[in-house]
Amino acid sequence: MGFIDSHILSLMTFLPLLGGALILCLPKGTDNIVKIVAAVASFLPIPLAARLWVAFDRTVGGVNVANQFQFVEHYSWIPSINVEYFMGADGISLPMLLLTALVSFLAVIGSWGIKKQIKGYMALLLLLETGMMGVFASLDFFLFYVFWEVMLLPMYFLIGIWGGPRKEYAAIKFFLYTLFGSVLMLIVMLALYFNSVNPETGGHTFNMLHFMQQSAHNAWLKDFDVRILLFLGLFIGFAIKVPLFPFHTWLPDAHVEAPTAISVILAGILLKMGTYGLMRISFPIFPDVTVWFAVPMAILGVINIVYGALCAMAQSDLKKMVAYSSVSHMGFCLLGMAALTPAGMVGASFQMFSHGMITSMLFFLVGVVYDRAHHRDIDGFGGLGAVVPVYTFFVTVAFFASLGLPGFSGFVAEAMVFLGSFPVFRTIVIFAASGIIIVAAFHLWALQRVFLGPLNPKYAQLEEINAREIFCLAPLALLTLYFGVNPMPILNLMSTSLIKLVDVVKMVI
Amino acid sequence: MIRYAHFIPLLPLAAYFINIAVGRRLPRKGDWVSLGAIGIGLAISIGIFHEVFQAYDPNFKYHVVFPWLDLGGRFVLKAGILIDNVTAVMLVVVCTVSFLVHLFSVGYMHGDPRYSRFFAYLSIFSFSMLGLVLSDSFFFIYIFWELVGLSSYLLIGFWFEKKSAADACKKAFVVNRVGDFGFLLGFLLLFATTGVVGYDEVFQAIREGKIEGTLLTLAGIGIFCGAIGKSAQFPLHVWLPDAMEGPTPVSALIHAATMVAAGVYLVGRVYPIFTPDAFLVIAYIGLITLFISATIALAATDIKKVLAYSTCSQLGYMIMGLGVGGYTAGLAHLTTHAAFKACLFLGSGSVIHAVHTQEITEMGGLWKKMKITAVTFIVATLAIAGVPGFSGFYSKDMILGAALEFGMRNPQHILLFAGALFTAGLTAFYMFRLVILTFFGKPRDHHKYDHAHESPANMWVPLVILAGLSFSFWYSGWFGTLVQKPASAIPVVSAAAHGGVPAAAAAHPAPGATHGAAGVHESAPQAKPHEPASAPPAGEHGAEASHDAHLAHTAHRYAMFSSVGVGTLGIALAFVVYWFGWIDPEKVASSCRPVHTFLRNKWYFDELYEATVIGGTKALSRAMGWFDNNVVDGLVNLVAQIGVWVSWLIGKFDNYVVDGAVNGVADVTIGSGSFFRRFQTGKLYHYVYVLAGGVIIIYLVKVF
Amino acid sequence: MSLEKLLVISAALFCCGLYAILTRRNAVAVLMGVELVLNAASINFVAFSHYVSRVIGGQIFAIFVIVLAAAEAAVALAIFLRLYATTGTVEVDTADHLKG
Amino acid sequence: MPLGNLASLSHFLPELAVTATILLLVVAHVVGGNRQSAVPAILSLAGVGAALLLTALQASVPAKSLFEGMVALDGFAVFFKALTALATIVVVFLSMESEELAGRSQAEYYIFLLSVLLGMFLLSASTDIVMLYLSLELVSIPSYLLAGYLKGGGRSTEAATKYVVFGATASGVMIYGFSLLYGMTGSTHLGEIGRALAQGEATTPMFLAAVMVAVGFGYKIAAVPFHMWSPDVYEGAPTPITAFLSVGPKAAGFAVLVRFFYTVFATPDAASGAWVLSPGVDWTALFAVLSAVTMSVGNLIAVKQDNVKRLLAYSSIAHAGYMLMGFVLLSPAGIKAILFYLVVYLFMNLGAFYVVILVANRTRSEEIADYSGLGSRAPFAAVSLAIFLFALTGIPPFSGFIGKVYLFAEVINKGVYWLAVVAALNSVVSLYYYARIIKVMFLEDPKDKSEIAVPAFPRAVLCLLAIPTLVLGVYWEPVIRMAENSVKMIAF
Repeated sequence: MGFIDSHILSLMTFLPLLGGALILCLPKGTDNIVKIVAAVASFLPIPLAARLWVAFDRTVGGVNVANQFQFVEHYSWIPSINVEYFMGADGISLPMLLLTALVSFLAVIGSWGIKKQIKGYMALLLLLETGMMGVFASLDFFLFYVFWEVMLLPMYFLIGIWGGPRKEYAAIKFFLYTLFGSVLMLIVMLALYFNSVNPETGGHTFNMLHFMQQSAHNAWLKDFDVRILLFLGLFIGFAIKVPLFPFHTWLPDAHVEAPTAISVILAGILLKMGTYGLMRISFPIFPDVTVWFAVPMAILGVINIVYGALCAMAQSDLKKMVAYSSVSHMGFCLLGMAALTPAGMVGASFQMFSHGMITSMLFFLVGVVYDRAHHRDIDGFGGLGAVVPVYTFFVTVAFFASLGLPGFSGFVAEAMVFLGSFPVFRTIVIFAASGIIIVAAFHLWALQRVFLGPLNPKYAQLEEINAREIFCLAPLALLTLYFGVNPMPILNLMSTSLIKLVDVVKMVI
Repeated sequence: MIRYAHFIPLLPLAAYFINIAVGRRLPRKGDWVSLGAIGIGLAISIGIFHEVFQAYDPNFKYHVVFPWLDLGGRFVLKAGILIDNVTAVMLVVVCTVSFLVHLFSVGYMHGDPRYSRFFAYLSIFSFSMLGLVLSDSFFFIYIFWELVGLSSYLLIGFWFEKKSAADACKKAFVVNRVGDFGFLLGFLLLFATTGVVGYDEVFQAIREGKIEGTLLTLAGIGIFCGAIGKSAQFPLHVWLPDAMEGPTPVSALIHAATMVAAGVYLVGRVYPIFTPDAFLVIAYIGLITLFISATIALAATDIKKVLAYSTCSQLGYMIMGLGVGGYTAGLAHLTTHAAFKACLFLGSGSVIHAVHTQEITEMGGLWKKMKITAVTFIVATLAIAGVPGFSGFYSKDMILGAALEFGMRNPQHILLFAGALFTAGLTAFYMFRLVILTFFGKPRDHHKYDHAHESPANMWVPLVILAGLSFSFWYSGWFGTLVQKPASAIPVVSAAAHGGVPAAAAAHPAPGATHGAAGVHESAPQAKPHEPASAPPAGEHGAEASHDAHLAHTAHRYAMFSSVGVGTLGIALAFVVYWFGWIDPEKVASSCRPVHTFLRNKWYFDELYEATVIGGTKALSRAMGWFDNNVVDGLVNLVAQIGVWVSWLIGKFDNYVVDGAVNGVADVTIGSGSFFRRFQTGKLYHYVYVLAGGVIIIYLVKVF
Repeated sequence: MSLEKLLVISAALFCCGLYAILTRRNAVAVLMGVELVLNAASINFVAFSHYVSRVIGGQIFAIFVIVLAAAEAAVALAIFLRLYATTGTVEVDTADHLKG
Repeated sequence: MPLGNLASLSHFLPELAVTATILLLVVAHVVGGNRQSAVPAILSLAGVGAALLLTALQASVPAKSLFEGMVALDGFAVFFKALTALATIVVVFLSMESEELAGRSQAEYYIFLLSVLLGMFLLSASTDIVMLYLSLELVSIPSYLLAGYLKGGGRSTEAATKYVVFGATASGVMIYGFSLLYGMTGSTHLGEIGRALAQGEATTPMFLAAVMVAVGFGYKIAAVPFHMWSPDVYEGAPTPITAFLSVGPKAAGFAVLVRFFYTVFATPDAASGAWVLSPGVDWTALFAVLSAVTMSVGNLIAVKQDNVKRLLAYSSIAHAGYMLMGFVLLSPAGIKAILFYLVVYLFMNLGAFYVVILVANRTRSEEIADYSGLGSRAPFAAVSLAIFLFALTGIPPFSGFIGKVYLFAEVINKGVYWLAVVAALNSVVSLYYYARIIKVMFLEDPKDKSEIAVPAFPRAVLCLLAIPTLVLGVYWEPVIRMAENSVKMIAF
């Protein structure tokens, strides 16, 4: 175990890449081998994730203290500018790593049916997984940024080549939006680099943890107005990923056009990177600005919740509805974070995790019906419940999980967000709470139009969900249910770090 | 026995999973699993009740707590089981009704393609309902609250092929969510101020004055909103009648006996947190509901709809009872009502099973065909009509008494009593109308009549049992002793002072509120000593304790007589109209056509909501959708527009019509691109011009 | 002859050259304009080397300029011939196929 | 103390090697006439390779001034010699593949090519305006011919015409500027001019001179507003030459720009290792604005292009704009960034052009539309082109990103945030048109499905260009160190 334990994060990150490279080397016409290699390469991180789960010490916080990070790998990369290969996990990143491992694997299985250029598809998918893992694992800002950007390319091609009718538009829109965000991030990163020093060596550094030592900042960086600007620069970069109103307009297009498995990854993991970035980078580096900016963040969060739900209700395309529901759900994360209370922060993180699973289910399910009916028009179905009971069962589970029914993880997360944030901003949260009505309304409305009521004869012979698809859905459903009934296993994982984060931020006032 | 309380909900849960997973493959499609689960539950709860009864202690309490969610001590949520007398009674009620309904369904749902699914749903319902009853904190009651909503959704929509059923289940869930919204806010408000979620801790915190005044009133009303939703009180009562689309046993179980009573139970559970103003709101909501729905029931012709509205109305009674301080009365009515209303529904179910219609206009004379059903039905009707000797009389009379007492203390609220009394008459009238039209007179549809037949034993046995439970002697005596009003948690200082605040919550004249406060608090024991110090009005009452007892006594006596009188009146009228036919209902109807149609259309509530709330939301969402596609997505787009405009100013820029955000930016980019490339004419001397121009410009910029 | 006069002359030459380049359409004429500009520069060099620095560098520079001007002219004329061969004219503004 | 002429020769070996090769080629030309053969190409490869080696040997030699202070031998010069030699080698490979050039006299072509190389060697090293002018013309005049080298190509000739006239004008203006400088300082040697200017305070003629000189250099590096020639020339010229012009002379132009302005209009500040402006002539602000304008104009116009060559022409203008950012900062780090960027730029830009050549050989077209479905028609070429384009955009993990990072970093370090933001936004814009090509290649279905075979040799060359583009994006320490050491330049 020695080697594995000491390089577990790197292995999780680069094994998929290896698989991708291997796939590219395979000769033409070996599609099945390609699939198997992809499946293996994306499965390998899961046992490693399990290993993380077991070995992770839940009692230490991490956040801004280097020696509290676990599974650390710390090497010099580019000494001349002190870029380091610095990976490590704490309670903020670990759940995300687990989620990434799981969802990516399911995504690979979910793309089994891809016909067109499966080779390139799988290779890109695995590259994408590498990027995502890297983002969650890296503690060096430069490294983080590289992984952050590396994700863009495969995503662009995966949407652009294997996507729906308006794929090109959606792909470039996604690409431009995100790049716009990241160049701002780049500038902020460099500004931080030149205006803070590594306490030990006294040289400039890209090490996030050093950025978090306020003492390491120079006079210019201590100026509050400057800090606000830098914070906003980062915030926009992350807000685009979340996506936060009004930067969310890439999301409906990207989600709708992307192939099923990619929408799953988009909604299941990529969106989390925005909020993760805020937790990992913005908050600890600019605690004072975070406090200053808390109320606007909460308001944005609420706008997301209500506005996203209303938009979802207006959609006639099932996938678009689900996409907007993600907008709504991510609002909870922001609201919870902005509250800066233990319950809120942990709730937000837990919401990231559970939404990752729930929304993945939803997109899988949409994909299932799309594969069979070749359209997603909510009003184009009707009474499917009688034809495909099992499928209906899964959809019902997913929908109720998504509308925050107790017993599913989504409820626990949202409840924690409410409990955590209401004491802080009451009026704002009242609006947020009104979201639960709208969310319920559009979910059930869709459910009714698609599955209930008289059967639409066109789909009398609709084919029932098959074993592979169930294989993708069952684990998610079970986990959602399990963590809904007993959230502690996950919460234990994150609470120490997130509470520490809250304290770190709160300390400045 | 009480140690095994947690099995009561858990067994049905297990049954649910079993039936969902493998129900179809089990012998008898697994109905026995659910039946067994709830049966054992019933046994345990009877055992518990027995223990409680042995103890015979008004303050009996059994409370076990175990941690559920703990963030390093910074944020803790505990789960727990709380059993006191009310809980024990509720357990028995729920389990009994639930068990009987299971039994009934075996016959009623026989041969349904989703038979085992149905029992699974029944089990999940039982689980959530029992969990709701047992839970010890606002948080967990909210959880089960939602789950009950879910199971009701599933059961109403059980025959989802029917569009009406599909609509109904959605409506039920969403309308309930509206109520839950209030519940959530109230609960959040309490949590935000007190920082705890357990009932007792919250009460304690309120005693310590952590939250008081308007805030507390609002919190109370918020919590009560939950009850409004679940218990189908005005203005959220609209879902209940539609919920009758579900199978009849479901209506009996959920929408008559148990779930709808959850609201009442909730109010009773958190009774100590309500401020006088909150109580006023509760009372009047109850009054409005019981009156409106009774009037609607007058004109309804669908047997289940009539029962549904009568349910609303009875729930109104309970709520009002609680609102006017008749804690015991309200819960008593909840208990008795569970029995006889379940009996009525199952009876109607048996009738429908026999004649395959729900329109009473197509029935009649069924007496001869199905005696057992008829008898049990009539017994239950007598109970609901409040005929002495029957359970309904016992409980309803208590409510009226409480109302009258309240009214006598605060004359300007006498309306509460009057309305309730009048409605008691209405109740008697429409219930007997129902009985007569269904079972007596000549059959109006011979074809259906001929096919009618008595239901099998496993259907009429429950009827008999429930009918048996509709006699008052089961309840009188112990109930009043065991179920006693808990002490209000509100420090009376704040309460009275608050009572004095003008224009308090219920929008009633201030003195009214004051007296209301006094009236309610008069019987709160621990309040007395403070009162003289606190507020004069309260003080007066406090001084005349003996007078109070006397007052209460007289109030109840009057209430009893009047209610019996009114009840008889109603019954008599029903006979006059429908039995002897001395008055032709048609004539009456046509003579006051507008009223009739108004009632037939249920006061146009659905239309109203459709027009306002639902339509509004849909419109809003559509607006938002549009806004998102055009405005937000076009925000950058807007920037683009400006960019286009500016660049047009600069260099005769072709005016683009930009669409889409990034396209917008792109258009400006491309546009400015094609603007700049204008210079790239291909003409050499132009190039040199640019060169020279560049030099000169730079130079001039420098010089000046 | 003073430095100022020479500078004025060279400036005038420079402007004439530039004017020719800007206005003339005939490639050869344009080329002559260029030559004028170069000669203006040469005059400067010689003048400066005479009046300002006593070093000879400036005059050598002038010679280099002349030489290179010649070379440039040769190449340019060759290209103009090609232009003439392909388009049948040496009007520079007819050669505007490459643009945008 | 500068070495005498004979003593200098021993430090002049690379140039001599190139010269020798040129002469050999002349002989070959005389012997072989217009016969088609690979001999001239191989010969010039050998010559340039030798020159490259000899340059490499000079890396360790302490800096000295040669030929009575005409030419400098310092890290800066060596770096650029190596760079330009490398570029030339690649371009020779390009030329060997290009079918445009087939049928023209090979030897002649390579003679011109290598003369340009010789010119670039001298240009990046010259420390005297006479030498500077001479080498500048040595770079320019053969490139006029090369631009017009296509047989019977009207476009090619037109390109040459525009190039020669514009170039001649620009150099004329520059010379006039030189003459003014000479008049003000009485010396032709950069170092002395610099010292003289540093003492005396600013005068308007002095600034005028600066601007006029800037014209000459600006034209070489194709900076707005002196860029007008480049799109047309790039489009008209044979593709290998376009590639060459977009890298080699541009690099040399930057070399001379830096050396000239940093020695003449600024003086090294021993304390900080940076430079300080000479009084009065605040050319940094001027060039900062030029840089912003250049990158913006280049990118914006590139968005509109449908011809890949022309698109790349504009993109190379934009990249000149990026590199100018490093030029205005007067700090070693800034120059370091430029040098590093030039290295990565060499690989990615030449790589892009190489694919263009390969495609054009088969499709006879440079229209973006004709690249549709290239992803399936010639996967290897398409993927490598994608790599080059993403690198040009500046997206990790490709080398272009690192280059940009260094430029941005120094700009931000010096606190010129507005420039950083402009550049950042520009790289977003640039993504738009680079991605357009990629979109056409991968996202659109081909018009004709026929395979475009890429033979082994081009594959190898492509790899040689693509691998550095990838590797330098992940590990660039050695190169950056090299650039760091090459910053110091002497001006006797």
